[in-house]
Amino acid sequence: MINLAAIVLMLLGLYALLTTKHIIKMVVGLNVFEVGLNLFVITIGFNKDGIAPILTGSNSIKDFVDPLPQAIVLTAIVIGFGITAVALMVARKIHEQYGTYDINEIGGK
Amino acid sequence: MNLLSILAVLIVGGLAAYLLSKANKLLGAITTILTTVLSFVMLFGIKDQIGSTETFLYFNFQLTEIGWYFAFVLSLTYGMSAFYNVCYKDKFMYPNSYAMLYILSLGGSLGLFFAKDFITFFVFWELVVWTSAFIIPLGKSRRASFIYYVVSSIGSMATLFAIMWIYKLTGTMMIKEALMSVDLNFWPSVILFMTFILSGLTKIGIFPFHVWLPLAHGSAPHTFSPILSGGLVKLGAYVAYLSVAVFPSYEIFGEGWMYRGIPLPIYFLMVLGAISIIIGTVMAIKQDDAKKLLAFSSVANGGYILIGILMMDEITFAGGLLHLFAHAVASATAFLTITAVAYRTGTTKISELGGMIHRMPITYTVYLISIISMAGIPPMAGFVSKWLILQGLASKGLIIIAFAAFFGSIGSFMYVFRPLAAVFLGQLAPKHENLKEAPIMMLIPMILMTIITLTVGVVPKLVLNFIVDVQAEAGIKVVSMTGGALDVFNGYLDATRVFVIFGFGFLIALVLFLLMPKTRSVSLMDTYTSAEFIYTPELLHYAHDFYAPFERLYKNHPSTLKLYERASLKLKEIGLFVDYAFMNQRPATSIMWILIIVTIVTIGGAF
Amino acid sequence: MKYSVILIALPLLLAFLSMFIKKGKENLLYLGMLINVMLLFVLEQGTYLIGGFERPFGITLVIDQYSYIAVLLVNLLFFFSIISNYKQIGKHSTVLLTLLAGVNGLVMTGDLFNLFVFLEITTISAYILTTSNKNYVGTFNYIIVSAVGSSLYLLGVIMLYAGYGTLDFRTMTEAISESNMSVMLPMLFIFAGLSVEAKLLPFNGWVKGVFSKANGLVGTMLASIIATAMLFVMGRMLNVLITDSLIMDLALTIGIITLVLGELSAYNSKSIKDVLLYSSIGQSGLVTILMISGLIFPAIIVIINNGIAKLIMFTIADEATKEKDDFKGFFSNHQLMGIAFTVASFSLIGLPLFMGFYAKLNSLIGLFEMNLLLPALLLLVTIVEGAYLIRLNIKLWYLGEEGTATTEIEKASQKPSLSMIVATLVLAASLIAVGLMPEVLGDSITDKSLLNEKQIEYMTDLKGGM
Amino acid sequence: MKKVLALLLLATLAFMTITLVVDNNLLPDFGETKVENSVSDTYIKQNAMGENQDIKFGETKNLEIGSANAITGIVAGYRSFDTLGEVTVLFISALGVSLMIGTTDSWMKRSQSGFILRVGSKAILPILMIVGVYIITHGHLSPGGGFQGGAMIASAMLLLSLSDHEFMPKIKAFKMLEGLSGTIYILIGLVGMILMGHFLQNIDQTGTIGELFSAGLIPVVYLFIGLKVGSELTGIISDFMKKEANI
Repeated sequence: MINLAAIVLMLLGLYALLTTKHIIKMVVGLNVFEVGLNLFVITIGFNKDGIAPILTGSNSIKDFVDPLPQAIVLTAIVIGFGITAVALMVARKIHEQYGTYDINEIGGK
Repeated sequence: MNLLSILAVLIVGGLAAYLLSKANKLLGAITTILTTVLSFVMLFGIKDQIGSTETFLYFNFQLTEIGWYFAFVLSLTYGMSAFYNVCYKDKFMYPNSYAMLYILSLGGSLGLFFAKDFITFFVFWELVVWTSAFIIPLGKSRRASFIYYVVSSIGSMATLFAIMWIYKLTGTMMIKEALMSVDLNFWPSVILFMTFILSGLTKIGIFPFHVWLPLAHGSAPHTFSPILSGGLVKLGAYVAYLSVAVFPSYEIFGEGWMYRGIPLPIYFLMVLGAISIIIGTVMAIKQDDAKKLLAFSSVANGGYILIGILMMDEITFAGGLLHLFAHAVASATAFLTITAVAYRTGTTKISELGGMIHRMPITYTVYLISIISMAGIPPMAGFVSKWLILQGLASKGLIIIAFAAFFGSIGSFMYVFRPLAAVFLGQLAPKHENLKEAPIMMLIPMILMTIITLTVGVVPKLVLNFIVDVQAEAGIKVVSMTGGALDVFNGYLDATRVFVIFGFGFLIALVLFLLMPKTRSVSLMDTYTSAEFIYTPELLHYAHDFYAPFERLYKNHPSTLKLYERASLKLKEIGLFVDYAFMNQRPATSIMWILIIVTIVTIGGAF
Repeated sequence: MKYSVILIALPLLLAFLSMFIKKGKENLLYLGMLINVMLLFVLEQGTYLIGGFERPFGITLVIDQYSYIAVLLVNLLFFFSIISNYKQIGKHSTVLLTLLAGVNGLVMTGDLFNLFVFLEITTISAYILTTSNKNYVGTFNYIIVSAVGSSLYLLGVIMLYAGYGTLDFRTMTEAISESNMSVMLPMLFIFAGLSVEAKLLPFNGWVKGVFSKANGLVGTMLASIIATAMLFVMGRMLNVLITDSLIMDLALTIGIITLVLGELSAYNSKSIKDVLLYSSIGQSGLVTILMISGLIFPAIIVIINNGIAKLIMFTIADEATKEKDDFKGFFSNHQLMGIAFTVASFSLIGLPLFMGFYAKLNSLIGLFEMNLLLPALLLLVTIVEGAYLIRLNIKLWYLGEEGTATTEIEKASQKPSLSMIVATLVLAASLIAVGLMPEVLGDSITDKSLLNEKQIEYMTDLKGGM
Repeated sequence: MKKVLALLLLATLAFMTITLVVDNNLLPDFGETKVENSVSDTYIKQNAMGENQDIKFGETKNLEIGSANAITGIVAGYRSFDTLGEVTVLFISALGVSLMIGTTDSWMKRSQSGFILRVGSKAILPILMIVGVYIITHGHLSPGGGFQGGAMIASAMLLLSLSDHEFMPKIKAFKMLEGLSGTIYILIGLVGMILMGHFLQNIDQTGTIGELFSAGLIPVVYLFIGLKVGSELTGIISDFMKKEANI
């Protein structure tokens, strides 16, 4: 059920992107979208009776959960961070240039 | 001395002209004369090598009768007009590229006539198109060259479509085999025929595509207009020949709807030719700029040539090809004379000129003879060809087309007379008092061309022999000539006898003219009417809107140029819509479009 | 074959090293670029295993006949773009190095997720390059839209992984062809994600904001180098991975819409850069159509032709509109650049004797096999394309108002750099050379003469090659 | 009006994707993914090179990757090319942010931080640093690794700069550290290529699974990644604190 929740989360992020006028809110919407995506990626590897894929004295490798989606999510999160950092800096430069965060006023100029 | 050597001379000559004229302009102009005249002479050298094939890189060439005939006509007009480059050398922004493009466009057209396969044909065709597209803006208007390029690219893209379609059907690119072995049922082959001939129509300037002709000829550099109307327009006739003679159009369309022996698609094209004759004549009468007037006359004569070639019987076909030669020479000469006048006076507007006969008598006589040939009056070559075309049309009983042809001939008297009366006759304006005759370099080609028109008019056999070879090659019944006289279905035409009678009549007129008392010529400008002082005397000059009453008949006529402009505006609006709908700088719009596409596809996928 | 990974690792190494030196970062850029070009001579086809693990487990860099051309083209275009616009590098030399690594990775990688990572590297370097034209709103729009696009791509890849358990390109294609599971949804996301960066119509809202004020360097990087890499990636996807019929029809319709609307809006725009940006949108639409209908060989020639022509035209366009926006008669005193620009625009239209003509003929042969409508559409669009490019050329060459013939030429205002003239002329010469003798492209591509055989089906080993 | 349309569009999209995700035969239902039919089965059993041995904690020696944490095995072993790419992504975004902010040393004026923050941060800081370093070094044994540890170190730096405002301007070395660790990471890869034949290939002796010095080069790689991520994040934070040079 969580993968459906992940899809809904993604669409919420897109809803924010579609309707908001404030550019910082757009970046937030983008982040919500990416969190939803990462959640979906995690649920792909989930197995009901699996355990975390870390070998310790007490467990054995037979009942591991699929580690690959988790490795992919690691990279996706860091990339999402990189994009958000650049987007926020550009938003700040827009604010300095136009003095407002509202996309309609910016578009007008 | 073979096919490749001529093309090599032209291509190398073009590049050499570019470099030489960078050094000094006169040298560049002289190279243009040398290369074009050399190519004209070399043509006669290879007359006996008909059928020989050559290949270079992936182009392969073959010398055919029709190719030789067209090359002969074109290199003649190019050679004669090249003489003008010497006098016009420092009147251009880029003299060096003008010389190069001038020669390359001739190279392109010759390569086109000798092409054996479609790729070579299309490569040289485009070479001609973009070289001339870059010469025209050297003249007055940039827009003319843009419209010229668009209309001719409509034609060339349609022909490329037909070529590739044929390649898909027959698998070979060789013109002869490909066109022969096309087997489609009726309607697809009509589409193929129409798209293939389209580039010819755009080049000749037939009705829907005649829009660029007045603009391009009117505003092209003065020395290039004779080439445009004399030479480059004839390329279209070659394509028309290919699509009618080589492509077995009469057999393929044979079983479809026929009208007096002419299949439907070909008859439709002849109607288009007729319409363009009427439009060309009627619009030419109305023009005030001499070059635009002559441009419209090329539209009209293009119609004659197309009708002639499409008929494919021994009389009209020969008339069409002969008219091709006669019109090329006559209209080139007329343009050359107007250029000579423009060289001296700087303007080609008819209403601003007058009385050139007093200062430029030779130019006047040359112009007189060229318009006699253009109008189709007996002693000149134009008469023979128009007479043949009209004979053929009448014998086949095509009433509508024949009516248009007659209308065109009568109309041509009116529009050729307008520059004659307004530019050459009448009073000399004070500012043209100390005008001199055109320089020697301009007089040579003018006189040569008039001699050619006269001799062909008197002895049409000279050119008809070439046409006979072409007809034999195309498999049409050959026009029969008994001792210099052409036999036509109701009698024969002996051009030399006609010339003798006209010459005798001319002599009598000359004697009468000399004996009669002289008239007193009054200077036009000191007009005086009932103590009212005229501030703008030139308005009363009769050259000013010469045919006003006739023009009022069709004052607000529909113009196809408006049609093209409206279409281009429609396209621009679509472009604007794209700019507005997709390209505003809000992320929301692009994401909205992505989501709409994804939703539509998911809905489609679910069912 | 070892050298293929150096093409990526070396620029990254130099990028990291450039943090140490304050001034003279450009020398590292020139060094990296030169080494990459020299490596091209040693490049040969094969699969390079990263980390030594076999195909489905480790990441592989694959150079088959398809990506061999792509790597050659991308590195050479980068080299020429830097040479001709070296004045505008400024502080961007490190970003350009990572862009070089990212673009090489995009073209060579054989792993779907690795493609996502390199896509991100390329796009983020592109974001930072575009900030140089101070149009931050355009950059912001570009960031948001292509971030959403690449996330959609990742969503598609993950769905395919969930179904088939592998991330490697070739094992995935084999698994898809064997099984008959419904793969419509993931392929839809993959196509949507990639077409944002490949500038297909409904997805490319960001293009105008980024290009219309881009300077020479940024313009050529985006329109020529990244566009070429993305079109090669798109070609690989459309041809090998996307096999669902619904998505293929979708791709065909989007390709046609992009081609037609792109060219029409180019016809409508006034400034040089708008014309160029819409024309590159049109060209990517054309490539999509050719790729979807299986005509890989003409599509490659179109990509090469578009890459070279855009590089020449963007550099010269930036030079032309540097001082005053009215570029009328600019070539009257820069004739060499004028010749290069005209050759590039003729090759773009597809006039004979240029590479564009060779591409157009082959695509027409291929399209005619399918039906009569596509070639007719292609030729109609060529008329519109010819119209606006010739109008642009005439405006650039000829001075003078509408009614008057001009004879004098005004004095040259600024002196373009010698390397720009040399670079553009060399590229223009390459366009002509290929047009005259198509075998110049190297026998690996055209082992058939120009036209006698039907378009060669060389991509058979691609189906297995990746 | 726009909101309603957007809502409608997204509702249909949600309904469509959910029906497609739930009842299509491609995606296994939630919770039933079998590891066997996917590549990660070999990642867990670490038999990509062929020899298949059952892995027991503390005994098996010289595995392919030899890291107890399978995810670190993938991130820094099997698919370490992705991680290299990802580190470059972070590197470029840090660089981009500093390029955009320009070379200015005028910092935003901020009010004096509160008493609790100043004292509290002194207490929390050492714990944060120790845990961060621990997570970086034990990446191949316990959950976490270079990225997570680096983030913790960066948050420690942020806490420090929040408490006293003169701290951040004093740091100059981050750019150097960033460049250094990136270069070493690639050098490891190149050394792997020269020694072992393939770029980023791990050495053979990967020690016994579960010990600190096991899994060959992976802890070394993760160490430098941790330093790099820490310095980059701090660099980004310090850039955001700077005032725009009014050029």
